[in-house]
Amino acid sequence: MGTRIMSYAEAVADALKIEMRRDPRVYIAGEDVGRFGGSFGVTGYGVFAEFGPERVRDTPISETAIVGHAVGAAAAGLRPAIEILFMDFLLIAMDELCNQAAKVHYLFGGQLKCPLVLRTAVGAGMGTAAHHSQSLEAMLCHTAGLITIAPATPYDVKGLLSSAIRDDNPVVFLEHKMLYAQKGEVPEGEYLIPIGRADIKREGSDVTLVCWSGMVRQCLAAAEDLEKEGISAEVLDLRTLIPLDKEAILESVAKTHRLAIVHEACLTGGFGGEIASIVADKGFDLLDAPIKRVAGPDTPVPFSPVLEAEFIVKADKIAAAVRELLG
Amino acid sequence: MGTRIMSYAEAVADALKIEMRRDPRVYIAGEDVGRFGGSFGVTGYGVFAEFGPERVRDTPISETAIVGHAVGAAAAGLRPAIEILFMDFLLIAMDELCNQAAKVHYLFGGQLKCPLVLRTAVGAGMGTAAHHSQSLEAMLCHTAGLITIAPATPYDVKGLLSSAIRDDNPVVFLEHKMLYAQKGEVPEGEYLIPIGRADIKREGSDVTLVCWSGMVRQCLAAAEDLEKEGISAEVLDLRTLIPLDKEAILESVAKTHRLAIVHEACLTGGFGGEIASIVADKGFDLLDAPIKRVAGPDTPVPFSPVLEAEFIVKADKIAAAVRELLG
Amino acid sequence: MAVGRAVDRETLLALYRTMVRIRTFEETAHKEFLKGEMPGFLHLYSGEEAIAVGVMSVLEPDDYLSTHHRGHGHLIAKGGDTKRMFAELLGKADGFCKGKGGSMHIADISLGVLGANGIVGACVHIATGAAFACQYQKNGKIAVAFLGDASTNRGTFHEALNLASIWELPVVYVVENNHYGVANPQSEHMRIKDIADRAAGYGFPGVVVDGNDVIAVREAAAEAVDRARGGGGPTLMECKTWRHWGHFIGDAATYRDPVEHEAWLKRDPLILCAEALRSREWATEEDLEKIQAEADVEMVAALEFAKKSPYPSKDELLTDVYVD
Amino acid sequence: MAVGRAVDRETLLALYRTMVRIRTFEETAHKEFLKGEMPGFLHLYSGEEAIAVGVMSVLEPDDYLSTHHRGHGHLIAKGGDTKRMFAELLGKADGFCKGKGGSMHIADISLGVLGANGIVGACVHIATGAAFACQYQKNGKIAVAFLGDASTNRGTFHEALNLASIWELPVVYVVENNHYGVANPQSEHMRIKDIADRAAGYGFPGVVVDGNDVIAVREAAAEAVDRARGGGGPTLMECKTWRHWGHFIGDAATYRDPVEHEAWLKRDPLILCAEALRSREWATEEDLEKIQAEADVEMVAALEFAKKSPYPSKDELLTDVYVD
Ligand SMILES: Cc1ncc(C[n+]2csc(CCOP(=O)(O)OP(=O)(O)O)c2C)c(N)n1
Ligand SMILES: Cc1ncc(C[n+]2csc(CCOP(=O)(O)OP(=O)(O)O)c2C)c(N)n1
Ligand SMILES: [Mg+2]
Ligand SMILES: [Mg+2]
Repeated sequence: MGTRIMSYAEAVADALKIEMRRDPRVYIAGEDVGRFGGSFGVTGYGVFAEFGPERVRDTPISETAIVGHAVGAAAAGLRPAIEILFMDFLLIAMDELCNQAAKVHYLFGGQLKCPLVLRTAVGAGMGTAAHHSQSLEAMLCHTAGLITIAPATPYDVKGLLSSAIRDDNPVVFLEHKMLYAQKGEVPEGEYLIPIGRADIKREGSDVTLVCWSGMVRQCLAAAEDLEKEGISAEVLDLRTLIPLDKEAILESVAKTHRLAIVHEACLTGGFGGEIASIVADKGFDLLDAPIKRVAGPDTPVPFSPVLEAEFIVKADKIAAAVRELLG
Repeated sequence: MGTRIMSYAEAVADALKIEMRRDPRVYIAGEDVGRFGGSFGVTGYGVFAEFGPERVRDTPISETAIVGHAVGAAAAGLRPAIEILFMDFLLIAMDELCNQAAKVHYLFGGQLKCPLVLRTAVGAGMGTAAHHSQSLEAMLCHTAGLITIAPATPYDVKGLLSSAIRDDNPVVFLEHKMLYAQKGEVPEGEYLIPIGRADIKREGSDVTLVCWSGMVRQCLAAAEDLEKEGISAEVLDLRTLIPLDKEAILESVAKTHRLAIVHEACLTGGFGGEIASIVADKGFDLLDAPIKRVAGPDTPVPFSPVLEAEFIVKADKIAAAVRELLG
Repeated sequence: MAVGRAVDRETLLALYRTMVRIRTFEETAHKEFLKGEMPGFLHLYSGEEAIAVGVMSVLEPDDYLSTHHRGHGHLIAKGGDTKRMFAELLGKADGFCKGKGGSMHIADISLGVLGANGIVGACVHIATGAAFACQYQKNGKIAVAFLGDASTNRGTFHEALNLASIWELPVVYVVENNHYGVANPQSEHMRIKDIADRAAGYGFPGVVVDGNDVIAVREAAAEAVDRARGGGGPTLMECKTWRHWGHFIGDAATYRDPVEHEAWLKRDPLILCAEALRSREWATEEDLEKIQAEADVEMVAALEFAKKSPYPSKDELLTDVYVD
Repeated sequence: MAVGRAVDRETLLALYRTMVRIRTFEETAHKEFLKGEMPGFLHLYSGEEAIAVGVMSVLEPDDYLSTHHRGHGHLIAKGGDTKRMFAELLGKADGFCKGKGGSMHIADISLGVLGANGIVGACVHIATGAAFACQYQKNGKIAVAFLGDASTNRGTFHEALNLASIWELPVVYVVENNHYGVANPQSEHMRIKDIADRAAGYGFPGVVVDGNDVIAVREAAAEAVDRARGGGGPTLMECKTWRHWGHFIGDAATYRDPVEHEAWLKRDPLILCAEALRSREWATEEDLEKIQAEADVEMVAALEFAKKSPYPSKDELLTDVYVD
């Protein structure tokens, strides 16, 4: 089979279809995922058409039931692929996700598995304000028992979603809403990208930019700008946040001796802190400069287009931080 | 007025009584806080007796209503002091706390204030397993708009709770359940401890131990042990996590040049990451050694006494990390 | 204070005028959105005007309300300034929220409007809490929550209504049953016909109202409001209605039955109210046209104002996070 | 497969025996807890045995159930090994959860028991999801949730029951109404008398049952189980009962009316069942004493086993976090 240019949204749908064909235990449940095709159109790319209402199930507006029922369904032998429309709404179901899905395997001494995938849309950029724009991955990454994945390209999103659905652990799968329309080359058939493996999206030697999800594009743009100034930035896309590819981070820093971590989420308490801490401990002797974090401000996401644009980390801010590191 | 020896639980009750006498807008709501006196006995120390069921209100088991109604009550002029019994249950009301309480001031362009205090019990040590033992402060600290306080002594808990109740922002007030019975000298009348100010609980010159809540005792014990080996550890009790007293941390590191951060919560994604990141950026040149984090393992809290004891960070682990830093 | 229930000429004309103003506001926003001038989501209240207007006609000026993502109508009915509303919809500095909230978070706190809300089901707790504050302060005020049919499946609905019942709070829950969540019809999101029946689970009254008949809404609301203010506790008021457009602008609503849709359009609350005015001989065609013309003038000017309003300064990103 | 409803001698003796075993388990744990030998919280099922036993008597061995913090009785009634249960309560390696869960998370997944749960209201979703898995897999199984009166005020109850109704799931919700949350009486946590009435909000049947009469519970459960298995969807079954002790051991339950308490003690489900056996002349005093004596022997041995079981090795702290 060859490759095809498809959007990130289509790539998600492609993985869903492949996995649902492969394993009858996989089903989808969420708000308006059925005939409507999903609010971001994902299940509209042939998923509902192929699998119908038995396997692509509309739910009421009941986020705790979406996540909570999936724990029971997984315990009784299914492999739910559930959807929480906007990640902001996941705050409603944190108990079901973090106290139940993440913990049942441990709580019951390994008797129970909870193989579920929770897909949800993250990020700002659509003018949808503070309740429809957040990037809350840091909260999930603090929950032992959960896997958290945040792909940045159509290729990665398909291969990682297949892996996520086949994994026996609960996985939160973060799709950035500003990436849904982004296109890229994607193999047509099935392929798996291993969970927990970072990917160097651009090689470089002067500084490491660690990033994920929507920020990969911004880091690549910054790296291009910096190249013009003779600065060679390595862009390391984590892809998976938990389990974290510490080796890849430390290897890159061993090469560049400088580290900036870039995330869209608010700075304070963001997952950048974890990465910085690991390097400030295990990679302390590798560092030639302080560790910088380039992140969203500590504010809710504002509605007004001028304020939202200011909220979202862009290439210029990243480049400025790198210059500071090298200056 | 003089001072009195009282327990941490009594000190909490003392602050509640003082603030409720002072301001009729302050009321308490939570599960079994009324005649029963609260599951940790706090409102039983004369709070219900003095203020009765109108101001000390039992609620149904409805965590979203406890937090959610408080946002509306605060918006309409009251100052709710609500209680979520165990912090683990706060995961149920994260939407009400993080999407509503924390954001309404910003969302509505400053039109609305949301002065509420949410008291909740954190920490392991009672054999109550994974749903009654967590320390989830890192999730709160990633939410702009919230203040997070985690006092370690009867003196601090009283003075900070008074300040919290008088603050016009939503405050999460973390009481460690293994501290409730701990006694200490407490001034009898009203006094305020400023929010956002760390406290050096023990001076030292070789290493800084940053800690809060239940870990302050462990750090003090470790410092004592280390002293016997000629190592002088400074114990910096943050007391408030957000806003974070960065100056105090950097000042201490400027003196000791070595930093270990100690928390009971799971390591990965814990608030220690934030502190390490700040020092790895702003205090990079002050450091003579890597930054260490001594924290809970990345597991749910287990029930079995032998496993729970292993889960909780103790003085010996802290001392070992310090020796590594100095070795 | 009980409100007179009789609808005289002046009252009905005022109700009609407010409904027309809401419709005109919405359709002006609609056009602007289609031009690409408005960021974010736009959920229009067109077709549901009788509910906000009927309920608000029996509230006191300082009563509280909270609402959901479809909240423009409630703010206008409570007295909101359409200039500042358009400014908010455009993310401008003169918006009620300085442009920080937008359509889904529009609010004028000084009018007791505790905000539209981006989280479906959040307003139920907020109104309940505000009602508690009224009871606690014994200030004679009450609170109203406006919420959708599909939102009544959220746990917040259950927890809030139970708390209000236990505490006997002065609150009215107004369900705007437009028969759909986004694309999910009521028959597929719950197995009961009348949402009002859910009140029985909490031990307080539930009533079904024709939500397109402003007089019927007003009468039912008067009863519920009197009960709340008189210490009789909460009421669940289900108003059956229909949205004229898709869930948000951009949704073509192909999931709806066109025959059913047409039938509902004939029961447009503006048409029904106009007929009520005509049949009572309380208004001539001219009167009605004049009301529409005035609304048109208002909305043109309001939109103009909003367009001229500056964007907030970039520094505003960092303000209003904490109260100092 | 419909279960015969007639209660013959053998069946009733078996029900009685299981109830006695649960009671004896609980009172053995009670004593052990008072000696300070058991960590954590201990919520005893004493007084509520007829519910677990009556319901389980009409379940198939591979049906699912999920329960709450007061979950020992359900596991015993489903066939749980009391040796491994005591081991779990003591945090020992032979416990069902290797000591990681304790009383509040006791579970034998191989019996379809998807666990006790420390989060009040969590079991409702879990049973609902398990019921969905049964329906989806068309395997003829069903699921049952056991929950408390006070837990029905949580939003999870509302969301789960509504979902089960929409999807017509094979599930039975068994409310063990012991009239209190912790210290909060039902009259103060809801304004309705019969929790079964809440089913009307979801459009499926709700029934009230004498939860201390094991035969009544069995009959009502048979109907609900048959409905679920036959594709008739969910049932809400409210069993009125009373806990003999405080909420947990250590709670003296001074908030209860002693007269009411005494009256309920007279309706102890064991007493009622023993009387039913006697009045039918299906058991002599000796038979009954023998059943108790056997339970005593079992529990002494089980506790002994648990005490001798080793603690888990410290390495177990880090296992079972992820499936490899
Ligand atoms: C908690 C939550 N879940 C989902 C959404 C997405 N969403 C926004 S409006 C809506 C449908 C609401 O339906 P209803 O309550 O009937 O109100 P209507 O739009 O019909 O007025 C959904 C699913 C949301 N904003 N919040
Ligand atoms: C979500 C949550 N809130 C509160 C608690 C604390 N808690 C444990 S049991 C209980 C009372 C439960 O009452 P009910 O549901 O009637 O069950 P019962 O104990 O009477 O069997 C409470 C409040 C909890 N464990 N989980
Ligand atoms: Mg609707
Ligand atoms: Mg109970």
